[in-house]
Amino acid sequence: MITLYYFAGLRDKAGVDVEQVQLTGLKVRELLEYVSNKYEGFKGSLIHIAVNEEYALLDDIVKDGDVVAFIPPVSGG
Amino acid sequence: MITLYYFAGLRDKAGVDVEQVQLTGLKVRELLEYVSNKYEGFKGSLIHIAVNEEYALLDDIVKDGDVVAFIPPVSGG
Amino acid sequence: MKLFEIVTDEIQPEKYREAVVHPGAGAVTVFTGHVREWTKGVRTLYLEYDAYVSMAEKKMAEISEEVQHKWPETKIAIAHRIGKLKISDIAVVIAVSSPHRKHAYEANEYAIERIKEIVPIWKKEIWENGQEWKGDQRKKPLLEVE
Amino acid sequence: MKLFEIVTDEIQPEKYREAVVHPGAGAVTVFTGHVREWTKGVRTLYLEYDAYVSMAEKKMAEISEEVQHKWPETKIAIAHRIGKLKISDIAVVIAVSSPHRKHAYEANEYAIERIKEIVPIWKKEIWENGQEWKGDQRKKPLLEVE
Repeated sequence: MITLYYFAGLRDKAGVDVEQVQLTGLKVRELLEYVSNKYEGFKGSLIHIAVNEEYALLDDIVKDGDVVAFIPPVSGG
Repeated sequence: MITLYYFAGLRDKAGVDVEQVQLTGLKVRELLEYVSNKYEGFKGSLIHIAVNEEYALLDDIVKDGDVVAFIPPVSGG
Repeated sequence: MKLFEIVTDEIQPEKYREAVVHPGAGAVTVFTGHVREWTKGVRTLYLEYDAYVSMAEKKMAEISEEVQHKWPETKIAIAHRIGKLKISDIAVVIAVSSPHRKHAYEANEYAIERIKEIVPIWKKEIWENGQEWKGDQRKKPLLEVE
Repeated sequence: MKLFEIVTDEIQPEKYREAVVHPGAGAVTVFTGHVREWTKGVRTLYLEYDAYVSMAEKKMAEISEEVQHKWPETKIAIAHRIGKLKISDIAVVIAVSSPHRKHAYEANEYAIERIKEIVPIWKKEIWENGQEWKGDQRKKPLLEVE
């Protein structure tokens, strides 16, 4: 089980801010493909992925219990 | 009649903070010589002169009613 | 108080300045970022900020570590407000103390640049005729889904 | 309030920040210069500042004009405290607002440099075993009496 968070514009597109899914052992790249197929508007978006509050690489593996956040370009300040 | 102001270390050396003297038509340079002869410790000091709250040049003329300030190197901030 | 925090109430800059003052600090710079009414000819009514709060606070603490590595004698505090902000409200405050002023300016400017790069906070601009989540599309190491 | 002033009471930085905030200001930098306990290994007990008050306020207003000439969209307020100041007390505050942050940093740093050059204010350092009026002996256009 992993937890997925969506923020800002991606939350609007997903229609949810958090969900839990039964997917582990996937690469970040595969998880991104999964949510991009699931939710309209993710394709073509610029997205960062954070795993357990750290920016992740596309080839990182997501383990059971991980918290994954989908992060559009930040605009704080 | 002109008014002379002394500040910081120059005030300590002059022993006064303000005085009025009957000297007009002098150049700033001459006025500086006058006070340097009058007060011990002025010679060898770095001094700015302000006339009516503006930094003056050595050849500027001091007129009746002017306010002249003897200004050691500033150290605000 | 937390030196790196996401807040929902009005930001009081003095609190952060006081948090970084110490007997060795000769200079303090406090930067505040405010909601501006006009941006490129478009009038903003108000802003809404969202954040990934726990990660944002962690990233702000990381920026502090970067700053202290580059300018070892500085001390820094950062807060960012989220929720609905009106014109002139403070969105972000950065306080940096240093023995000497040059580093206080440099470190502060560095911190705001880094906040805009790596801290997961988002701004939505609300105008008279619409709204939009802002985000610098030119920035690099994002993934693009094809 | 006066935007350029010599004061004798404790400086409240917020007052100056608020004086420069306006709907077009997206960034404000507030610099405060504090009394530092140690300078080059010598422990300061307290400081005393003196000023040629009327001329000092005039020179601070001139610095504002210089700043607005160089960075036309900025707004600036400056105060310097005189009298006896203890460790960590604020001696000077400079608040600069600007539509964009870069100018707010640059203009603020420019202002403190100019204050240290042209504003008739003097600092006396009081240590455990003595005291001295400070003044940068290296600075240029002073007259030297021979």
